[in-house]
Amino acid sequence: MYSLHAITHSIQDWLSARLSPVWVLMIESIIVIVLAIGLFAVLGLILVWLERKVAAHMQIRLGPNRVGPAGIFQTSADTLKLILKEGLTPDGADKFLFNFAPFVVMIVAMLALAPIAFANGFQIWDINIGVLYVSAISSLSVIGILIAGWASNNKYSLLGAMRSGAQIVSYELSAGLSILTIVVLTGSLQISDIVHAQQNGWWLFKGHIPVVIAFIIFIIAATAETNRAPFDLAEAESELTAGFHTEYSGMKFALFFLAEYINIFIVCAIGATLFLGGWMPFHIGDWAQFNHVMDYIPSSIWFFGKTFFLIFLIMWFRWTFPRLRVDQLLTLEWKYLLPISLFNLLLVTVIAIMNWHF
Amino acid sequence: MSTVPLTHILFVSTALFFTGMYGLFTRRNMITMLMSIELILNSVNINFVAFNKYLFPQKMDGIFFSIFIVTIAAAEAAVAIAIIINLYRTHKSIDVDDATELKW
Amino acid sequence: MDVKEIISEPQSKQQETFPGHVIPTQGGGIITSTIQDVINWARSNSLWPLTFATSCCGIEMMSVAPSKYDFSRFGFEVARASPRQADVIIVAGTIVQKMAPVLKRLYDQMADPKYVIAMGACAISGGPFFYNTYSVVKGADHVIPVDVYIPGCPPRPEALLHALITLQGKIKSGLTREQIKANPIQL
Amino acid sequence: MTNEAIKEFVFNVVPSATFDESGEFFTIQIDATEWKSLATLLRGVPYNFNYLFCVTCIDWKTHFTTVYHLTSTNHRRAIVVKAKVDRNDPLIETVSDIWKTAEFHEREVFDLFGVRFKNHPDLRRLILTDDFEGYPLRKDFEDAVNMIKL
Amino acid sequence: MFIKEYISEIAKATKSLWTGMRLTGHYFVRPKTVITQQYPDNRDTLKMADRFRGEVIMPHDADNLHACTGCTACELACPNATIKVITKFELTPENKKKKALDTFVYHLDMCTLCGLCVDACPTGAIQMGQNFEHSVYDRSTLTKKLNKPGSKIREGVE
Amino acid sequence: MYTETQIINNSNDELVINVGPQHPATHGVLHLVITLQGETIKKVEPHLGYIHRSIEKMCESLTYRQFICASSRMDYLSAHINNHACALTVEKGAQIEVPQRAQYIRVIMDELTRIASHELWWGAMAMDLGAFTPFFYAFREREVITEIMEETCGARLTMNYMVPGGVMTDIHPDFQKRVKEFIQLFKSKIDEYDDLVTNNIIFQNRTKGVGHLSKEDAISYGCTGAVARASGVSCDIRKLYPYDIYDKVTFNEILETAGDSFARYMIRMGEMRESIKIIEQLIDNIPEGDYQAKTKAVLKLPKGDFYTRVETARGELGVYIVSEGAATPYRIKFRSPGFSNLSALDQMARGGKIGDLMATMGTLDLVIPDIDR
Amino acid sequence: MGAFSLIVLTIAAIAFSAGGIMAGKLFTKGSKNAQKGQPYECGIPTETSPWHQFNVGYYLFALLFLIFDVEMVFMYPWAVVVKKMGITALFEIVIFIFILFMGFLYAHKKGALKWM
Amino acid sequence: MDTSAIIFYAISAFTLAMGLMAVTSSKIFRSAIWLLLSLVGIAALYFWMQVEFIAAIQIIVYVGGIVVLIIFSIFLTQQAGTKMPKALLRRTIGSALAAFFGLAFSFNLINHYGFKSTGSQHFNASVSDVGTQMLSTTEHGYILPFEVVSMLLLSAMIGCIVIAIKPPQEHAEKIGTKPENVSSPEPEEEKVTENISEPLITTEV
Ligand code: SF4
Ligand code: SF4
Ligand code: SF4
Repeated sequence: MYSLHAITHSIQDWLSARLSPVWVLMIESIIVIVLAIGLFAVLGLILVWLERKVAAHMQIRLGPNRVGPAGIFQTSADTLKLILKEGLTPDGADKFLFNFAPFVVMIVAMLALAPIAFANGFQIWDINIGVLYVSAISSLSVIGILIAGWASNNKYSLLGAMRSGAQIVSYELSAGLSILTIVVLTGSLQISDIVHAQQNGWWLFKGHIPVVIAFIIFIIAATAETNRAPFDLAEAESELTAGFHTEYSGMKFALFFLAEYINIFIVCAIGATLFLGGWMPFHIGDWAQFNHVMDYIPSSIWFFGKTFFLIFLIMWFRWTFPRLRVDQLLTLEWKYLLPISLFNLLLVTVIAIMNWHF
Repeated sequence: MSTVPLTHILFVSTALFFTGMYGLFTRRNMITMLMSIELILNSVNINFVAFNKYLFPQKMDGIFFSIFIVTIAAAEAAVAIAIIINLYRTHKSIDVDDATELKW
Repeated sequence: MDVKEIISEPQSKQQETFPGHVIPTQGGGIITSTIQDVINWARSNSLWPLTFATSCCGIEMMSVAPSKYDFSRFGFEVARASPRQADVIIVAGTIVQKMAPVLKRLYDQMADPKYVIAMGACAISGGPFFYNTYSVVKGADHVIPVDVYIPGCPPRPEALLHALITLQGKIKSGLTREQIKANPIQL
Repeated sequence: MTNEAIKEFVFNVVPSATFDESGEFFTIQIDATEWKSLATLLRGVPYNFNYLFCVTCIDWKTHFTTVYHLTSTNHRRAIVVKAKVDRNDPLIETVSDIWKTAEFHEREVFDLFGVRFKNHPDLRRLILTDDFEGYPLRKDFEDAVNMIKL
Repeated sequence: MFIKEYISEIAKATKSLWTGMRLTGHYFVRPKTVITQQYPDNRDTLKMADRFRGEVIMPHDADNLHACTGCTACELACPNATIKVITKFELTPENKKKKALDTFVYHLDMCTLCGLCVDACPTGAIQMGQNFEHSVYDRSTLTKKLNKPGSKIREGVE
Repeated sequence: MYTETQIINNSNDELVINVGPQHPATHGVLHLVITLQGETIKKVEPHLGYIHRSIEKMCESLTYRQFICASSRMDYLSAHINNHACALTVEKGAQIEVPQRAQYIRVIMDELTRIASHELWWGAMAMDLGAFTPFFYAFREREVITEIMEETCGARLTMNYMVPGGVMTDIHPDFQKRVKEFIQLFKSKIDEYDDLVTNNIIFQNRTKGVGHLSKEDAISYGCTGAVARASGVSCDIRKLYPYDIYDKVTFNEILETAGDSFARYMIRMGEMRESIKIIEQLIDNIPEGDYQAKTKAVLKLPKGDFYTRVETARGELGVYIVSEGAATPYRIKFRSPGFSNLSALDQMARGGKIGDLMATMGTLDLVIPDIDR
Repeated sequence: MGAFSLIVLTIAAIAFSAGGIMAGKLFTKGSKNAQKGQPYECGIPTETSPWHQFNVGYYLFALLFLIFDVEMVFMYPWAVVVKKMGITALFEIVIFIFILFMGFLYAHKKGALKWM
Repeated sequence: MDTSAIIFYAISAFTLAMGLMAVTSSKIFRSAIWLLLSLVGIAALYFWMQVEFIAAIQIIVYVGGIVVLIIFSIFLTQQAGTKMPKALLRRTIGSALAAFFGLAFSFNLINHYGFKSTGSQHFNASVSDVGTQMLSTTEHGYILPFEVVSMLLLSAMIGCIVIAIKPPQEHAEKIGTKPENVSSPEPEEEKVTENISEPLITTEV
């Protein structure tokens, strides 16, 4: 079996054999920085392109196809253009905060990458409070939006920021509660533990209907937390022109744009890890032969496959549904999702305690 | 981390505490005063965790205390902000000086 | 100075020192053509329009978006509502006196580089409303500089696509309006 | 309800009114000062002209005529009221309190013709810019700069 | 009962959402339903409807002859004076002065493509052309002279 | 320069924001000044004139043939119906008898236009509410209509097909076949619309009970078209004052009583189906004959005034011509449906949220050049 | 890599963002005009400052969120051990949730969850 | 002085600086942002001390909750862009002196006491330990506070709602209600509306 695990370890061994620990750390840091930035760039390009293609095909059209084969360089051109576009700061804005906000969203998106297991053993930091850490970090993303909305000195921005503030904090609750269902089942917050607990089947299949409900709630909450349609009130185009980033242009805008997609990736990665077993191949109980065949597919492909499947789901939502109104959005959370997920959590607890799951 | 003595952590928390104190004294705006109080509570939290970690590593009471302090801080902030906003609605001001002068 | 001189002079001088094709930039600096080519490639292939439509031509502009014509093939589909993020403003429809300052403001508020397409007879010259009207601006180029003109009332969607390709050609050539006027580029 | 009945009905209130039955609609011609009282009556029982579907004005170079097209959703009969307005001091009473749609239509007439409507709640320019000079739909309107004559 | 209502509400909502998703999903997995015509690539096969009004043209035959008598009927019919017919007096073989077309100025930038001029022309000298690719960088090039240089009126056209 | 937009905030928890003239939801250049308290709308004040093209003044100098051309630029989505109204007025004045064939063609064209217009409305309204895909599905069918139009009339949007006395050219030989094909296509697709939008729970929640307009208000504000019919006011000119051959076809006037955005939505959806019915009745029965009556080269209307009402896709359009006997009208007034419908916007939007305003605006189906003229 | 990775990732994010913005600054010179710095409000000059009091009914949700957020904080340690501790833990949390749910119902009844 | 110490001092300096700016900044929104950064710095301190659980709580509750709430209340109550009035100089100096002397005194005290431990012992506060102790009903269990906390939260919630919800009638008058139907003033109005509701007849055209 081949995995990235071996590669990372061999690099580590190779370095430690030659250099002092400080240097090893330094070089490793640089590797991580380069990888993280690369991942960001590649993910941004691919996800945006994917979204445009998915949208196009749902809308019976072709989507970008003139820049490069099937338009794959379209997003590169867009990025390059955005970088080369003037990034202006309005006169009336709070200049420091205006320029600070994109950094905040970027840092938040980047920090949330830390505990994600991209493949077997390929993880930046297997933090012992893994999922708690991710939900903590993602609760920070609202700050960037609030700062951006406020600092722009624009009414649309401010309204958009306030909307998304209320929205993101509300949906954090049901997202957290559906994460908790899996924590209850596994008894650990650590990502690696959660993945290993699904060795004989993914929680989505092992955990009966309550886990499916939790999964659905998680997807809804993830869509809402990332400000995606049908919950994209923060940038509701037909109401608030471009919402909180109305005044942003050029690279600063691109950073918001990118961070949105990275956040989608992160929540979907977490969703895939919790409910679909992360990099864990598709295993059925102790049916060893089948499991063995599945193991031949590299774990990273499993991980990205599942994540992209969830991302596709979220895109599918976006291109199908109308936008909710702010109060409906909050009603959905407080009247439906929150009570259901609380109740659901108790159900899962009973299942877990009784060991009724497979 | 062995090179950082406990006292240094305590220095930090104390400094933070008095920063909060200073804010509490100088600010006349209720929201900023609330912010100062949060700073003070935080400095206490640091102390709890640090003492627990350095002096009583086999126990966890410091951790628990800080959890409960966070809880209380949250409850306090929620109620305080509800009061502030309500006060603002009636008086159009959240200045403590105004609030004390007016009967409400 | 004559526009032709602007084009010809630095070229002849610099050609000896730089191996590549040399174009003077706006700020006065000089960038070798390869970087400039890449930049122009990116800019020309990622023209995000502002959702700006005043009247009938706007409907034909909308018709370019849907499936049959699908301007997303060119990467134009990221229509932005905010001028800060838009690259090209398609003046689709009549501009009247009351709208002119708004159009000017929108154009001013766009971040550089920015391009303008005047779509339809109205935006070019006032078109059907040229004579005997007291409120129509006789051409958007009285208000803002225009890069590409598409006649028609309204131009068909293909014509708008053609205009966008024309605009791409202009951006790729890297020439300014005056330069093109002086020696028209061939597509 | 016949033209005669309406004639009599109107005649009782506005003795100076003249009538014209040659056109498509039955037309009442009155003077500007009588319009408000007539309008109130037409809106009330028995005719209940509750739907004012067109308000406009014509510049006859010597005077203005404001034209009101009325109909009723009950008996589906349209009548036209033409009120003569002085051209030098165009003033007529508003009917926006009777038909709410008149508010916008009257603003438009004010904007384009300069007819002022007394007691109108919000008589401002609706379409043109506030600093526009003149009233463009008047026949003597001149705008040398923008108006290219063919 | 409250709970029952609550649940049935959720079920109904979910069903309606699923119906919508099924529809978009349906189109997503069927690339055949894509109806996009790829404009610049399909230029060769692109055929406009024959009544399509793209611009006003004045057909000239092989001998560089047109049918315009310079009667200015088109100019009068045009609602916004897009056409300017400049006439001159020519000497006919019989040495009579005859009005003839000198320049047929056509402002494509102003034309509303209404077709009234074509309707009005007594000799059918002008037609609506199907070309629509008129985009230019410079507005002044849109003012066109429709009669070709050196062209003459066809014999027998009155 | 714009003193009218100088807004003074008097109470300090009110916020005044401008929506438009450049705003994706105003479908053009409508400028709304909205006074908000929180996100609740306290007042909506429309400012018009950002596309006021002085058509009425211009028409005073155009002949009766030419001015029809300008009228299709007003409500360009119902260009045919606008032209139809103008042609009818001129015919009424000049007493031209329109051949049967032309009348049939006109009505078919009108109904096709109505479907096309409603399709665009449907897509754009869904877009206002944040759903993008309906827009593309709507245009898929609309493009078919546009193609049919182009084949016969020579243009896609501003056709200028109707002339006093009939229609400009005869229908294209393929016309009937293609229209029938379209009817088949459309019937299968309109159910998709229901799946995608009408039955969608989010959509229903966003439109039901939003932007309510009572029957009395609808009449008093002079609302027409779907807006009035949604409040229970029967006002379909095609039924009440039939013109051309509308009295020979059977169709229902769709009425709802709720008066909210959803009712307006349902009216338009129903109207599309009714239009299909009308076309089905007519398409096979177009009589042979002239498509245009013989008219004089220079049309002149007798002295007097002429008023015609037709039902466009947006409501009642009135064309009022005052003639002094010359070849050009003395005064023309277009009574546009959108103008009156817009005046009721304040009444509808008050007390709602910004999101509700979008639903209300969307279902009002405004075409701004129609309002500004 | 442990907690050190957080610092590394922060640096990466800053480098990425700053790099992009700097590159843009390097290659593009924007033109200046009087309108550019004005806030965009659909093409109409903004009259009042948006930094104005907002009266939006959202804050009540933020208040409630804070309470539930704290509740969630307590539920994480519980969730980790509930499987081990069995029925007692379930019992304890049921009481805990029940008490809070009372508050939730109260809020619902008072109309606090309706948007003002 | 090793890497970890450097990091500690950096974090502390950052936290203190941000805290100081939070209490001195004259723009209230910025002040909130500085507070936020200061709190993030404290969370970083917890990470440094390897009590990740507390760090996460710190971020979730303080940064994601309290600061967001503070920002909301700033939006709601403040002309947030304007500068706050400067505090009286007398008071500023007085507070600064008081704080300074307090600080000096405490420093002295801490220095004097001189805690012995340097944290060499292993300290592990894993979440499961926290959970076990929190839920245990034994002597060292925190089950009672745990349940009491729910009461506290309940009362806080009820308190908030009671304070924040305005009486309904006041509320109705503040938020824009539908205007009264502007009806025509004439007395026949009632009859007219009756007429409207009659079946619509289409005669006499
Ligand atoms: S050019 Fe024609 S279609 Fe375009 S806006 Fe003007 S009148 Fe309308
Ligand atoms: S084109 Fe026809 S109408 Fe025009 S001048 Fe020539 S002959 Fe006359
Ligand atoms: S098509 Fe119409 S606008 Fe164009 S030249 Fe002919 S008459 Fe004039």
